[in-house]
Amino acid sequence: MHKSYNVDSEGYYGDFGGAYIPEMMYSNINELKSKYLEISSQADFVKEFDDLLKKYVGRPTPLYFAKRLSQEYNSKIYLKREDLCHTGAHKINNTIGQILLAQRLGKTRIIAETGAGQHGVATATVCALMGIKCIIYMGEVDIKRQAPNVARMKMLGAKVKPAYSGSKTLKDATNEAIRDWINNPVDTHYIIGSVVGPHPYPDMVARFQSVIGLEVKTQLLEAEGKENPDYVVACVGGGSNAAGLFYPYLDDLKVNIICVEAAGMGVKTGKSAATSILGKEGIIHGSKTLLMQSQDGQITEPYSISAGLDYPGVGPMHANLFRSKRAEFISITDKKAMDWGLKLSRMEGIIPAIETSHAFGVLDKKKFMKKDILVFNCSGRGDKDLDTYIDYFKL
Amino acid sequence: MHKSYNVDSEGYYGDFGGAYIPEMMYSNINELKSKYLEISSQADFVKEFDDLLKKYVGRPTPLYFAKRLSQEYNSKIYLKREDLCHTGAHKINNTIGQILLAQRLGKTRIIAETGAGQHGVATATVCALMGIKCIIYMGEVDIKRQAPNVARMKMLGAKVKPAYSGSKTLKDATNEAIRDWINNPVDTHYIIGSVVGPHPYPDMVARFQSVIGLEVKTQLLEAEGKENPDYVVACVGGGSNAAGLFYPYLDDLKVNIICVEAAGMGVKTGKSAATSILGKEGIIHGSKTLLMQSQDGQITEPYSISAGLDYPGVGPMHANLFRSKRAEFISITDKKAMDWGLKLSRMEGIIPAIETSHAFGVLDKKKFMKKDILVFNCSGRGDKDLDTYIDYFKL
Amino acid sequence: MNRINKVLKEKKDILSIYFTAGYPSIDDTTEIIKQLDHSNVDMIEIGLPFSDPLADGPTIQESSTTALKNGMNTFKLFEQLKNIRAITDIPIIIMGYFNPILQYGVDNFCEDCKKTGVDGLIIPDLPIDVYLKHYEEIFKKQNLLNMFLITPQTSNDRIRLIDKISNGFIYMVSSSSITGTVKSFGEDQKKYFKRINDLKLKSSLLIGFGISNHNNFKEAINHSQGAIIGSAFIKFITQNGIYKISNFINEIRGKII
Amino acid sequence: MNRINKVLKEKKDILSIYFTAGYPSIDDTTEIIKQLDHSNVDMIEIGLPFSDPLADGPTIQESSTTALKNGMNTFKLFEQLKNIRAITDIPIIIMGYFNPILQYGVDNFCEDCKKTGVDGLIIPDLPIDVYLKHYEEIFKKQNLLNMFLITPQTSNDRIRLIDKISNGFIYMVSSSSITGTVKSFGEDQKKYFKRINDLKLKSSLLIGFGISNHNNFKEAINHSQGAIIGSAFIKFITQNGIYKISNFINEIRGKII
Ligand SMILES: Cc1ncc(COP(=O)(O)O)c(C=O)c1O
Ligand SMILES: Cc1ncc(COP(=O)(O)O)c(C=O)c1O
Repeated sequence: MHKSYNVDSEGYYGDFGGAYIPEMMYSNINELKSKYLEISSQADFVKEFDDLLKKYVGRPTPLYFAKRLSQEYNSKIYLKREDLCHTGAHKINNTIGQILLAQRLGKTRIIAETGAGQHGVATATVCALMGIKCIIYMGEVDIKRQAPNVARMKMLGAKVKPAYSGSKTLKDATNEAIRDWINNPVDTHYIIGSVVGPHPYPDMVARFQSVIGLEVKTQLLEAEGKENPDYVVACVGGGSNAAGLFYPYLDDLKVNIICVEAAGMGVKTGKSAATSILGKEGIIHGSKTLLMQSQDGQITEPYSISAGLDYPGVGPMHANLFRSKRAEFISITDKKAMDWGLKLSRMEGIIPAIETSHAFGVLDKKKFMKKDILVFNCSGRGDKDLDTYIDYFKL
Repeated sequence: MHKSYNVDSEGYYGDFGGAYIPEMMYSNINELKSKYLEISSQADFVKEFDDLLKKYVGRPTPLYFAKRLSQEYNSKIYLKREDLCHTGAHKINNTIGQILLAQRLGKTRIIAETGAGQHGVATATVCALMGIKCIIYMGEVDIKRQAPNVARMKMLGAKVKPAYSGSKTLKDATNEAIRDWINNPVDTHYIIGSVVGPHPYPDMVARFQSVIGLEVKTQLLEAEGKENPDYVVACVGGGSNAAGLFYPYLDDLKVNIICVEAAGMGVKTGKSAATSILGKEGIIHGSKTLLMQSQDGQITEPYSISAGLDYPGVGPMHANLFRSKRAEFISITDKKAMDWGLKLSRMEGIIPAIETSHAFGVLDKKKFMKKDILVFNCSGRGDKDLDTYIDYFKL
Repeated sequence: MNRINKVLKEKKDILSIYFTAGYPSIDDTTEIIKQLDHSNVDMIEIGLPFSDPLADGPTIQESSTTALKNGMNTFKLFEQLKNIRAITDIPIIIMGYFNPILQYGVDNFCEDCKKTGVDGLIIPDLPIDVYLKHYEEIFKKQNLLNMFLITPQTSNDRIRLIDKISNGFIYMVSSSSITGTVKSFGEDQKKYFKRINDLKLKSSLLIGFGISNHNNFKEAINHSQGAIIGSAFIKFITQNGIYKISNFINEIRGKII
Repeated sequence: MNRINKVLKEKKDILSIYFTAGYPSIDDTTEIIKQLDHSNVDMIEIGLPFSDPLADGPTIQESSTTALKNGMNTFKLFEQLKNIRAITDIPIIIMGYFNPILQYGVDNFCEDCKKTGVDGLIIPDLPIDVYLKHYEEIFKKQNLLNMFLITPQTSNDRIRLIDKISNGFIYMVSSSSITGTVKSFGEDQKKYFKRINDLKLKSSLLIGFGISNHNNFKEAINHSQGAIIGSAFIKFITQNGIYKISNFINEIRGKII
């Protein structure tokens, strides 16, 4: 039997993963590592998690057959509608899971980083729901370009703290969140928003997000008489929406996996976030993975028009999917992504998040067959990106 | 047997309703009247409608037990989560129905009025989905205060035309839409966004929205072992979200109905939209109903901080619910509504539309018993209102 | 015999002028009627201004808004018309939306029409069935004619019904446009006019909507017994005031002056 | 014997100073070491700047950013240290995050440490298990000591494990704060120091994080064999330049000048 593409008992995906953390984080990470599986499999946890996903988040999200898109591209295109989740993106699946965990660990204060603001909103939301204090770190640049989400976090009672260092985006917000955790090692849980960070975060987040792929299985069976599509496609920032969709298909080699990265202005322009092409093995935020870095090992400032993909690394699962060639990686420029944002709006009446828009670029880069079933993860809605779209297209 | 609170065969609810339209609209209204029931009960229509509601809109929307709110107000409070519908409000239930009808009537051009912009977005959305041309009329004041929704309509390819007359809000947008229809009587269908306008609109829209109440029945049975709550509560602009929730309970007198209107600055300030208190019987937009008017019969300019409730009339169903005392009408000021917007955000992690916020004001105005089951229609999400909230609370 | 019926019986090439009561100034109503009388128009339609005139184009909308701002209302209109029959014998029709009439009380309203010498009503948003059921009798009692509209979309069956219940003229809406201006009638409209004429109705037909100059007035009277001018007249008095009305009327009639 | 072990064996009240290589100016490294030597500090920690120093407070972060902008990198650091042992005998420790070291190659890095006379390493994000599994042998081969951190949250069991594998000192993080300043040690910290001392470890303990003046230096050496000062030192050279370092050191030591 071939090796699994899922995490091993040491917290690694092939060469990638692990927990490269300073001692100041050890007690928290160790506590999580030793308890996350046990807690999240307890009956009361499972019940509360499932219940909230159903009654609060609005799951299952539909698997929608995109008729006009399918016609134009002459294959069967399905959209997994994570944009319909409460708060507008897949991020909340994870925050629901982590807040329940945090409660069971006795934590009374929550911190998180956010790029697009979706994870920040999702975290602020579950904190409001549970009546727990919440601090969100967000890069100064992202605070500007995702203003609606900043407003939402404030409405929800969270404190939004700007990160002024580096590129002032997701990476830097993550640094600040880690520093906060180091400074508050007892009462605080850090809700990481993607399948990044030290073990057990990538696995924990992937498990909470796996509901996406598991639902697709059931829904596709109903729609097409079989559980497995030919392709699963998702954009990859840190990689959590992708991991959620891919999860049940990881070791089923007949299902082709496509990861879509942000090429920014173009992979060779120096203004890009296409980690698989531009990255090398290294350590970022406590995890061994692929990341964009100088020869020296300094982390490079990434660039993408979309705040949620503007990250110089990918999760270790994805690094391994890339190195092992289990997944195909495609990168899509700002321009192509923006065009797809408009196209999906006009063809299917769905305004996607700019992150999500990237995924559809695959349709122009690859030829599919008429009988091919493609499932795209429609990871989030574009309400947060309206200003960017409107400015860009001068609408 | 008492008289039904639903529409009669002539298009009336008690004294209210009918079709007070100029001859220029006769052929369209007559076509609709003679065909809407037949078409919307055909198997292929029902199948496509149900399918789109499920796979595109994301229905059924959850019935969520609001734990913290229930604790604070010492009764059982459920929220019907229409805010989770695709596009963010209940409005899309109706536009899905009407676009399918329009297609079957061979129409190739769609017009609509909008106040909060939710109906405009919902209309633009179904038009994009079906590839049909779309023009939305919106008051100049509303274009300003609901900017995100204007942006969304543009993204979706709709043309947004400002209405400059009168109070430059929903009423005036409706006038413009009617004029457009009069000017384009052959190829155009007018998708009215609430249970207002000439018969058959109020009944047609109520039927398309009735999915809300029908789902509640099933969901409440699952949650509480019975189909009927003690109270159903909804905000009333034109009255469509309310009609949708109340529909299956109209003639079940054990279920108490509460309609919440916008008091604006206060019912006696001259800056209000509380039609049940300030209105008299008359004709507005082709329907006999209660409306705010001068002694002369000139329609009064209403006022509410919420664009979706800023309408001088109510639908004829609601006029009858009021006159017959079947429903209790409560009016809530701007201030109370805004406070509830913040409160619901902070207590349940749900940022409601300002329209929706009004409904919760009932909790401060009326005492409920511990065993009382209340279902609030959470008609829409507050993303469109973030600027208003943020400015108001100086967040 | 009602003045309207008398005119319809006696005249061809009828010119009916619409204006909004209370516009440009609140007390212009009688003066405008005087001028119209001197200009020999055949009928007068007085618009009772309404806040939400949804079947009207922008010109009439704006005149209504101004009139309301000027303080115009139903009570005032009847006051202004109190002695109108001392001034003119031209048939007078009030055109108004139903809500203000309803609030005045339909009974009262018809009574005051009778008292002041108003001959007929055009209430675009009063549907035929409601009229027949609730108001026909009241109208008849006060010897008020009710004029119905037909449009290119109105079916022959419906037109025959309207013809049957009509006791004045039928207001033939020229096209589906309420924008206020039409350059010239097109093929579609001519077909529509022919279709209606072929029905050989008992009622007279007047064409309204979009008529603005001598040319299309001539076209209109080719297909009917007369025409109604509204927006173009209001534009004229907006620009030229109310004392040069005869110029406008002469131009429409094609009289060189 | 490794210089670090020698100092630990011979001295009490150890003062170890941290600075960021390449800050304030790229070529300040040797001069700063010279000054520290003249000021009789007991150990020197050179920070290899990193773009994302997530276990550091704002002062060190900023110095790292400046150093990187100045062009600092690993290769350059070893160049600057090439002749350092002609200048000073004080133990030198490189403190750096793991990624730059990994990219340089851990083997190469350790070899260059040995060549230049570096005595030990502090790599905050190199976990113990990875170190033991992959790198301990390499470190030992080059006679490099690896210093581990403990914090108030570190359990006694884990401290005993760290003590066992340590071959230099244990870096006792004074509190859970990396903000760079602590006024004075509180009850919690004193309890923590006592708990650690009661474990009777074989390794020496130096206290770091937040020590900034004579008072808390004195407190620190009451509970340990010495203290490490970083942020306060960097603030000092930011304000006073690198030629008055002895003033800073004297003040910390409490020498009246
Ligand atoms: C809508 C949406 N999609 C995708 C992403 C990228 O994150 P991930 O790769 O973890 O799914 C984000 C991040 O904020 C997002 O908001
Ligand atoms: C969220 C929301 N709720 C309520 C309303 C009021 O309309 P109705 O009374 O028809 O439900 C609107 C109107 O735009 C709305 O957007």
